[in-house]
Amino acid sequence: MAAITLIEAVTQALAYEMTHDPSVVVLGEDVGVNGGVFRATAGLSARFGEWRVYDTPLDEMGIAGVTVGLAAQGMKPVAEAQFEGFIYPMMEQIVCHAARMRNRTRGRITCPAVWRAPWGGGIHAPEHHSEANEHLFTNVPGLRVVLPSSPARAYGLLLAAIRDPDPVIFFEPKRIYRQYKEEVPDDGEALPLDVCFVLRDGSDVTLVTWGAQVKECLEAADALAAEGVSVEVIDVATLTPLDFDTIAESVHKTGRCVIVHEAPKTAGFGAEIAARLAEECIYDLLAPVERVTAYDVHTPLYRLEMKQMPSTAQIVAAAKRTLAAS
Amino acid sequence: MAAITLIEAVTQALAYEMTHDPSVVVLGEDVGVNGGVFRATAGLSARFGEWRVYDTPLDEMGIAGVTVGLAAQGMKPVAEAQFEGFIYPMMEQIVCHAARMRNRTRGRITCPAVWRAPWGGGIHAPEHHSEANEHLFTNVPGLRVVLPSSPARAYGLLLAAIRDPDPVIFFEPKRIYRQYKEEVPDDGEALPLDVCFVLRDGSDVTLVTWGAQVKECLEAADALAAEGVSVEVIDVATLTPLDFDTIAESVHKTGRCVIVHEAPKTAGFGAEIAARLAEECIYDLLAPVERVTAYDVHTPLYRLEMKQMPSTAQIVAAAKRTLAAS
Amino acid sequence: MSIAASFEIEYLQYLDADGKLVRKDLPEFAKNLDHMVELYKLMVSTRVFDTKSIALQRTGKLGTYASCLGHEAAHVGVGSSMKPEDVLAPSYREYGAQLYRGVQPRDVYMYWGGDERGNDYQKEPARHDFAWSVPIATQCLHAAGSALAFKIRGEKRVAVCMIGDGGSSKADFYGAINFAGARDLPLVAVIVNNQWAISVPRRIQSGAKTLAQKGIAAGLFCIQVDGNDIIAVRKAMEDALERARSGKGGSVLELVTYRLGDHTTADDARRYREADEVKDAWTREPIKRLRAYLESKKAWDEKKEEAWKHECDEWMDNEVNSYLETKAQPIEAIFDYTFAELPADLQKQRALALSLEKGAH
Amino acid sequence: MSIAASFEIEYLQYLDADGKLVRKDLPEFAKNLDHMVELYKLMVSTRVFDTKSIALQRTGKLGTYASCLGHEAAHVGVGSSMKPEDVLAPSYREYGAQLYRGVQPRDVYMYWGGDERGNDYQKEPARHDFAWSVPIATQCLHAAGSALAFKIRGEKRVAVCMIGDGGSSKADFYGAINFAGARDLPLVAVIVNNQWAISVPRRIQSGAKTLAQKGIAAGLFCIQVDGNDIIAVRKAMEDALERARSGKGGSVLELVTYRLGDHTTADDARRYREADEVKDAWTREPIKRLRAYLESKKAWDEKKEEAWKHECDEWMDNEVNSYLETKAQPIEAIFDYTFAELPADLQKQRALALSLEKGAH
Ligand SMILES: Cc1ncc(C[n+]2csc(CCOP(=O)(O)OP(=O)(O)O)c2C)c(N)n1
Ligand SMILES: Cc1ncc(C[n+]2csc(CCOP(=O)(O)OP(=O)(O)O)c2C)c(N)n1
Ligand SMILES: [Mg+2]
Ligand SMILES: [Mg+2]
Repeated sequence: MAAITLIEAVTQALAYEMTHDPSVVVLGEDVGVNGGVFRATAGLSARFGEWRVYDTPLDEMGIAGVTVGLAAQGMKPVAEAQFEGFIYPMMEQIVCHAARMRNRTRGRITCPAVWRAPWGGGIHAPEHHSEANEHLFTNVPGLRVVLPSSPARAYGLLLAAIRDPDPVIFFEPKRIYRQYKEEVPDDGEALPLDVCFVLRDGSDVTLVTWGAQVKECLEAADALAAEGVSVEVIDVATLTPLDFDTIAESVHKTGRCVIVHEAPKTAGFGAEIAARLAEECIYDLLAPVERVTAYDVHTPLYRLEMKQMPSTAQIVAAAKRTLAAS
Repeated sequence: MAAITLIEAVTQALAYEMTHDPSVVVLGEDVGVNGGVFRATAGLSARFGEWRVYDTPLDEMGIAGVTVGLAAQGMKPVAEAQFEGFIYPMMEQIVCHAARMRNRTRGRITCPAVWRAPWGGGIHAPEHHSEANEHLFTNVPGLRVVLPSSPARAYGLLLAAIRDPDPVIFFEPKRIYRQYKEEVPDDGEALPLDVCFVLRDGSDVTLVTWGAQVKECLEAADALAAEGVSVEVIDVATLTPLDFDTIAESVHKTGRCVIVHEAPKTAGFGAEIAARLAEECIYDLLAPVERVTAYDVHTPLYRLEMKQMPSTAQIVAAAKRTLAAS
Repeated sequence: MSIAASFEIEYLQYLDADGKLVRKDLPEFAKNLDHMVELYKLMVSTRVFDTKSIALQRTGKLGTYASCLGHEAAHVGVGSSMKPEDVLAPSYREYGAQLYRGVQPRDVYMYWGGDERGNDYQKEPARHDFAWSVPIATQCLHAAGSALAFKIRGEKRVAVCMIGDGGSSKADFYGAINFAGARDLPLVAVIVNNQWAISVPRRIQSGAKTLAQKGIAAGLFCIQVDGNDIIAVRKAMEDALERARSGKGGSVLELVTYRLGDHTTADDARRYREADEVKDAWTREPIKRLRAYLESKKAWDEKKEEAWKHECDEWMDNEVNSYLETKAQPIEAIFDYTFAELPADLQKQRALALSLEKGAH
Repeated sequence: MSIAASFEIEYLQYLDADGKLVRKDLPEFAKNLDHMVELYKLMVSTRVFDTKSIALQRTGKLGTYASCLGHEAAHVGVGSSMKPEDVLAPSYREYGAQLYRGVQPRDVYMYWGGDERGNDYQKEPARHDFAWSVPIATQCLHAAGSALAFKIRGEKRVAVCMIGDGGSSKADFYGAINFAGARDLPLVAVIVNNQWAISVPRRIQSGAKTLAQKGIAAGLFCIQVDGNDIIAVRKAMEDALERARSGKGGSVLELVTYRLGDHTTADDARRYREADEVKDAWTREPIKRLRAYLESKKAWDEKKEEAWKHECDEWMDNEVNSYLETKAQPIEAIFDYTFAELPADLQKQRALALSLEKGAH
């Protein structure tokens, strides 16, 4: 078993599920012969043919609606938005149909579809190719929003997303697509969509994050450990429906929480977590809840892009502020 | 000067600004001869002609993009989405272009446009006609999100929105379109877009809300006053960019905060306000921050719709919980 | 001059406004007078149903309702041409098509009466059809997706979407026909051109001479049909379905008709259109002409008309009663269809809602 | 059979692949050989520019870059036909059109070099043109909106949008032509059909025989043009602009050309297309044929070619240097164009960013 990258884990999960479930189809722009602009569907067209790995016309609204139609007919479509920045024309179908089909019809018609999209910044890409816009979908009932942060979690969570009887938005942090490899057995084992993953146990402060920032948070935890601070790191992974219990338990223990995300601060999903802490855990809090995020500005073009991305140093500093608080 | 309703105040503001600024144009479905499905543009077509009160083809994506084009050419377009539930196809243009035109071109091209939409539930309307989806736009840099809650504020804030050199989303709480009348002088006086409005002073607990729920919050304040509780009521009005200072000052005084909104709870804009409190005012808080909101479900069709709407009783109960807290 | 491509849009009509045949080549189905009577009866019952619905709304027993007055030939023509295994993706007023496929009037009442159970059609083939689609044109893509599913699975089924003249301006309509054209998906897109999109007239909705020609943009077969002539509608549909079923690709049909009523009960069309135009349109309405035709063939008469209308009245009264007797759903219903399995957070909210509900009673 | 509408799509070509005239009715502008030389020179400089850009990218001095190799006639043809007061809404590779209107190569480098100032075109008329538009087809609506502004203000100006074969599948393209058709807005929508949308070939992008015919859906004038023949492109554009300017409505032009390079420098076209196809396309490329034509008219020769290429090299080196010498914007720049006036909250964030910046240095 060779070690694989996060993007290869995506491919492996797609191939596994397509092999075992003939109703799984992949569709999107350039997913066919080209294997996707990031190679997420590389080799699938040759294995499963041009109808199950379907190159669509260039029309995101169309892709989204056709995906709903496929799902309503009992297929399990996995649609790709080429970049998260091109997902907006898909929103009407996702919000008004995918997320409400079951509810609208009292369960008569459902929408077991997945929308995948490379997500987030940090690869020196052109405009609209580096957004972190997961918040858009987190206020939509009936939808799951999932963001893996390692090859193993990409594999297990994508399998779960495809098998889930309801629609799932699956954002893939492109900055860490090829960051490192790990062994991911191709055993078809899904991971749960209703838990946060505690990546590191600690007792002094809790770092809560998702996606590519898991990297910076783990680095920050190491740096803090070197100074004798014990840091718990939680990868939320499935943003909605949120497993708040795991976060609450951790903060109950540490009394301090720093939330880290790539999206702009205002009304980013970090706000929801901080709000829950203010509602449900206020007596556990020994310090203000900190959010380390992008500023409330547009992702700059790449020359200044990293100035907008939360850094390990900022996370360390925020954690220390919580420790310095009364 | 006759007293007017909120919707009449919208019409009055549009007419005022169209009279005084020839670059203001109104566009949307049925805004012309029909005067809009809610009569917001009643009479404007007859006064200003079919080119300045422009009936568009039925295509929200088109309306949004044409609006950006108009604005880029120095017009001041006020586009209507017939209902907030039909705004999704507008998002790509609003997020990817309107909100970033100035930034993208370093100020060379700007987008002084307004998108109006009737917003929220409570009028027994069909599916997709009763959503509260303001959160969608609150994580978008470069955009203002405004929600008036009285005839006078509708007039003054809409004037400000049209005159603002940047794009504004202007949601109109349709439940209170015709709830009551007040005298609104047609004097062209705009209200500021960077402040929350303190509608009622109080010292025991702060209610923070926007849109139609202002009504329930004021009722709750009355009910609580009868029991000797002094309630401060804040109408946020402009959600983003947020005037957090007004809220912080109030909570500094009261130590207790209940946030009330019609949108589903998770990742609604209430989360941002609670998060800011947890970050910046934690030492002022004498009780957990409460959110009284819709549940995380789809707006039910109208037979059950009001079961999902925060009620005065729920607000009172939440305020009392904060008072009972240590 | 070198010509890269050329196109013709046919206009199809069999019965003129007076119910006279204008062509000799009557299609097979139309030679069967029993069947024509069956179609006529459904057109009449659709109108009786519609009248009843408006009355219900006016008396406060129904929410906003979208009438189908004047569309009976277009709607019944589409519904009756489809095979059970085909799939219909309607917008919101095509009751004539849906009743043919097993949607019950009580479902329609439930839906416009603010109860999601109206979308839970109980009878086949409607049970596998899409529910009403309020966001204009979005249903066209559901049909295209269904057509793709049929193609992938090698099923000989066709997906049909119905859309208005206004709706054919919206992006998704174009997306659907473009998807279908690019890979010959079995899609039939039916534009019901009733001349108005709420208050916006056909004239400023599109600069195209016919709406049928929109299909040229996607390389589909296109035809314009007298939408008040059920023979023409049915014939154009049968041909389009057959082409799609046999792998020859999709079609765009424009059914030219007229919205004789207000847009919905929330609308007042007198604000924006001339009474004369409506009066004139009544001379071309679909039921009168089919009746004239059937009477000329001795297949129908006043007595049958009376009897059938009476039967329809009873049918609709029964449906109305069933609707009015249906109790509202319990509060749990607003939670229980959000996900297949209720997530933990929602379980808590559901419990809270239940407790508030108990407190309130 | 009654015909409701019929259409013909003309194919326009003057110069064949060998640079021979295939029509006698040479347009006025083409009789002016000095002007034809001017166009030729811009086509060549565009290619020199393009080669330089790719080299910059390959040596790590530029981010992802979208080449225009093979599109020179289409792009220069469009740019040169427009009046200064017209407005161009390009997508992302139409440098030939933009250079004609005053965009500088250094702007292009800045943009693909990750600096927003590349969009801040300094020279008229480019200064009032739209910036590059990455979200496919969205710019078509900006052009339609501009056209509406011109119409409202009674200005005799035309808005031109450029879009790819793939992009013409996207909803906004249809929305733009539909808006234009409904009210005769002065819009010219130019589809640059280079046969590929990244890896998706024209064949499965659309079932339409020509992409020009998409305009029929909106009632616009449509024409298919040899996009490698600058005379044809320029002529079709002049006619379309004149129709639009004089209130006769919009047009859709399909310029048939070929993307000779990869989609962008991030793409490897060998994965999905045959070398033979590309080889074959080279025989029809636009520069060779115009040169052959000009040489046959004694308006151009090898010496002039050498001299001009040398001049272009110097020009581009100068532009490259200007680009490479430009320092990155200060951190404040990521805040200062978000709003006309910085809101209080953002002022705080800006101060924080500045302090972090200082701490880092
Ligand atoms: C996306 C969207 N925008 C706006 C509306 C509001 N609306 C409902 S029906 C309608 C007009 C539809 O006209 P047409 O497509 O001609 O169909 P008809 O009602 O005439 O059958 C509009 C604008 C909507 N339901 N969905
Ligand atoms: C809305 C959107 N979807 C996807 C992309 C990614 N993308 C960039 S270029 C391209 C293909 C465009 O093909 P075409 O329109 O033919 O133009 P060409 O690149 O050939 O000039 C795609 C899919 C995008 N930029 N925007
Ligand atoms: Mg209509
Ligand atoms: Mg192309």
